[in-house]
Amino acid sequence: MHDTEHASHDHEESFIRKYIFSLDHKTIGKQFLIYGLIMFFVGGGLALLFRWQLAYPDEPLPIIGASQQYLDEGEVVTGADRMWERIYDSDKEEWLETNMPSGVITPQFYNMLFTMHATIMVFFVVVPILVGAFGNFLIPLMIGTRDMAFPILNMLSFWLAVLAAIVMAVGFFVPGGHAAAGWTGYAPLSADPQWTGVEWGQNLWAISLLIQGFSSLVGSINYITTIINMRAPGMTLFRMPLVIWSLFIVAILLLLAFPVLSSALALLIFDRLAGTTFFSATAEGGGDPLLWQHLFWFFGHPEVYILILPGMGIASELIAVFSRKPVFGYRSMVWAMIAIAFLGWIVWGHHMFQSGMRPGLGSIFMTTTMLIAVPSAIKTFNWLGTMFRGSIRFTTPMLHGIAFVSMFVIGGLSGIYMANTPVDIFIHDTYYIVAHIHYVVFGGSLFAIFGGIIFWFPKMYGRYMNDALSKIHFWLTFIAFNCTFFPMHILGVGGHMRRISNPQQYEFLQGFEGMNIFITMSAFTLGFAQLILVFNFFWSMYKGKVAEQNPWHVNTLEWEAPTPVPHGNFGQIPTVHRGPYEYSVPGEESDWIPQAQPEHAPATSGD
Amino acid sequence: MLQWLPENVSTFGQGVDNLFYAIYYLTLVVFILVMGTLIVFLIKYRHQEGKKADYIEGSTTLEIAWTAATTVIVFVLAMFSYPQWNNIKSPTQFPENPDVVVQVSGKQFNWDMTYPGPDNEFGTDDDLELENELHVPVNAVVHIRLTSIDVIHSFFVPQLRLKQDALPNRFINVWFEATKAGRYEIPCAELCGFGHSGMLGYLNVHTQADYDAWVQERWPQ
Amino acid sequence: MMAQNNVEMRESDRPPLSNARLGVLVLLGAETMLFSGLIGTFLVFRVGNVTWPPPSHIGIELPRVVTGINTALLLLSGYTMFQAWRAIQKDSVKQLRNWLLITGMLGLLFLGVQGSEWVQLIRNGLTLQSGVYGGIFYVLIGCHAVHVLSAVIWVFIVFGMAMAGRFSASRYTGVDTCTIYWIFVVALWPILYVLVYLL
Amino acid sequence: MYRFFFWVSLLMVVMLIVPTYLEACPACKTLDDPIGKGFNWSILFMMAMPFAVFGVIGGTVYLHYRRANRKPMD
Repeated sequence: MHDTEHASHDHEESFIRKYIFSLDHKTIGKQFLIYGLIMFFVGGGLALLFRWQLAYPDEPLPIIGASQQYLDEGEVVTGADRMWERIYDSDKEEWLETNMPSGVITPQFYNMLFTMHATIMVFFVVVPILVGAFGNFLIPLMIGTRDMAFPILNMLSFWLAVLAAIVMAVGFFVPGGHAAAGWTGYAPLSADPQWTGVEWGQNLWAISLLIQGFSSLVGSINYITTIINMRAPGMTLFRMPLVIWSLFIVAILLLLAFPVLSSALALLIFDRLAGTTFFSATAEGGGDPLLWQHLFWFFGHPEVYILILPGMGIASELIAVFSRKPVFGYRSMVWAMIAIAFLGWIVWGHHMFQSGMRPGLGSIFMTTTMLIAVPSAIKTFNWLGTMFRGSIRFTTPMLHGIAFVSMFVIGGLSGIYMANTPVDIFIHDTYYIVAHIHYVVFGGSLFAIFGGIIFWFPKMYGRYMNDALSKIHFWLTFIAFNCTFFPMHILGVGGHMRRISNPQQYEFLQGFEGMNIFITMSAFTLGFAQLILVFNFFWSMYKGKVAEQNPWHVNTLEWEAPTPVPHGNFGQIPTVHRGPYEYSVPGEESDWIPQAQPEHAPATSGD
Repeated sequence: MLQWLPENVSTFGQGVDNLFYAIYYLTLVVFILVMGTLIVFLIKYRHQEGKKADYIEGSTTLEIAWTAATTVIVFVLAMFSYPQWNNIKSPTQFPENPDVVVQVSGKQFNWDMTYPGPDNEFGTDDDLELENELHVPVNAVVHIRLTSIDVIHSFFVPQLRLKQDALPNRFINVWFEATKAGRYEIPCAELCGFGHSGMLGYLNVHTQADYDAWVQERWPQ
Repeated sequence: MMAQNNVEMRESDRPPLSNARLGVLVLLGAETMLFSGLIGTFLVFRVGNVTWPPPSHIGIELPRVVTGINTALLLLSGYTMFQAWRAIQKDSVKQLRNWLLITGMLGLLFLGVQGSEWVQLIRNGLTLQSGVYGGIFYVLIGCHAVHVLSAVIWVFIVFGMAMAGRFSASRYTGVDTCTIYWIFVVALWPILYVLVYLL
Repeated sequence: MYRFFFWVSLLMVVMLIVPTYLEACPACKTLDDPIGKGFNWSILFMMAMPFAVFGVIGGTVYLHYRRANRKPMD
């Protein structure tokens, strides 16, 4: 459309400047997306490993595990047997031998697997994709500016994240194994190597998260400054799309929450390396075992909202666009998000109901926690209201949006059980919690991520993702997801503790063997379904159907920019004349009016 | 889902279960209503040629209605929960004059049970230490001094609806009254190291006669 | 936050709060939270112990008076930094240089006094390993010292830029952001002093 | 609408106060333990901090913007 002088910069830059150390927010966003997708596979792979152990405790893994004949009689039958034979014959202490002799996952390795699964998924997948990828790609485009406020800091944010991922990856191969104290790293277990036997793994875990903290800090400074200062003319705060609102709120949460984790991690590192005793209650003049939880959850609860709020923003976007209707109660949607962020700071004690804090505090934290139901309900009903009397198109992004809403309803409702202190006594630290967090973070955030990727793919790469593959991926994921995580509620009601490697050791869990096997099978299906997405993603980048400039007929500003978006985004900075969701306005011929379109001008077709 | 709950054998367990049922039916109704509405909307308002969506920006009345309704529901739910919670966890509301006092101490990866003996004082010669075996009489108030000697463990008896973390260097008081004799498992519910899975003690609830016999055997008078 | 800002901004319009200033302000928000975490830890230990310092540390006195004087020094440096900022607004690069130099030196002096105190304390037996008392003392005060150090380095960088004539009354973002950061570091100190030394 | 939200906020405040009263037990000694007090102070302090920080930064930004927006009218 407008091929301006800004676009021509592209050709002068070397490959390294353009794709590696790029300062362009769109490239950084795409880098974050690919980084997140790679880590998604690492994290998911770890989950499949420990799911195997839960379904078939102490049996060798398929494919790489030794055969039964080999285990019983030492007779080499399969290729894996030959591998194990070689490993056992060598004098060196091989990685596989220490962690899973003959393909059987040791309890120590099991602890490390679930610890790293959660750490990677939370810090290296969901936050980088939601905040890093969508934030970077969408914020300047949607508020109508040429780039982030501090492009160099933006690049720094990405490369710090990569450094954090490398440090985290190194931890897998150090002697003693990686961190094995859960993603929450409860001290004193994590504070002293004598309790877990993990030496440098836990240190690297802490150091990596410190680096990640810097990355988030730099990123959030950038987001906040950009959103406050660099909106296009006419883009008032209440004309911002909801996804930008959610990212804005999330940036504030990240900014204020992460430093507290950093302080806790610093204390942890001092405890481990410098001989202090902040978290070791048993030492002389020692500290307090609850202190870590206090600091960690002060960060941890806002972090949970960091994981879900951008998902809510994306879902609102998708549902409005494909229902061809304004978001129902736009302002109350914004205030609900602000209320959730507000409440996020005063509820962290609900993670510590059973950890020995004063019972009176439990009552107070229960009250604040239950109040979160109010803004969550407002949001859910508003999504329904948006669909009410709409003209719903069942495109794949919309399917993901609907899946987000329905999964969020389940995740939200199951949260009430935990918020309720007496009920929490029973379900605390059981699979009920696991089910809840996965319904919110996988069923919520990840469906929003998938929907968002498919929705904005035409803007990112100028092509559509293959719709048939996307639909297969969606339905497989949706079904397998529910088959995997819904039964976990039942496990939790049965009292199945989380983080145990072998449920068969307990008499009262004997009845759950079949369910565990079913969950594992579904989890493997779920894992393999994601391969479709990744194949589709990279295939469509080069072979997808070429998309026009505004294929979904969306109002927001990012679709005003030409595709592929040039350096500098817009030819001329657009002026905003209306809110982001003016769909199906009565008296208008087309059912959408772009934000940048002046009053009473005929609608453009958009391509 | 409810039939998976383990059998309840404690006095306060019924209260917990009742709350659980209440929330269960409440959320079930909300879930069915929301999902039903969603499905109806998806079918009824699907895209049809020549039909345009209605331009509806919102409704203040509705916003107020569902905000108020949710607030009231959670408020009522919270009001019902406070007494239960205090009954189970507030040391001041524990039944006084316990029939049995035991110190339970978690360690990697066992539960140490210490009975004060006939003099009812810990740290004297007649203390009895048992590993992983807790013996209590049925229908009697039991007070537990919960602690740990290394990392955080969590004392969990599913059938009692009781869970409490055991902290090193700190004593937390816990009480229960079992209503049915039997042998119940005491798993550890908080990750405590590589032996976390399989850290398992047993709660033996005896009839009064059996318990007296057990006491007689340990501390012959 | 800004409620409704209905006045349209032109693209050329400078925002009321420049990106650099806003960025530093936001950064300081994060810094405050970092210290909040540490102060929160300190409170758990301080209020959680009936006797403070704990019985095992009786005989160790924190140097309140010297640190009090040191506090005054640091507050003075806040004043000089403010003067440097005023100077550049009046386009006086020479004064800016002088005030910056004084500020940087005061900062170094503060660090020097504190360093010597630490040496003294370690000789008296208060180390990082002496329970939570020593631990939180060194971590909290040390964290602030690291911030002072980075602020001093920043001041000297700005000083170097001033020497190179990079600032004028219309172009002084570097001085501006550095001043905000310096004031923050200075203002934080009395709080820590009262908490750690006096309470 | 605003009056309504005033009532909701009021209800929320009441909900925060009620549990404090319900657990009110002048006789209990365990609640006076110093560690519990330490945590209480720490919790109060840390609960307040994000709002204080947000308030200061947000207030600064708001004032700057309001001043800037007034100027053309003067």
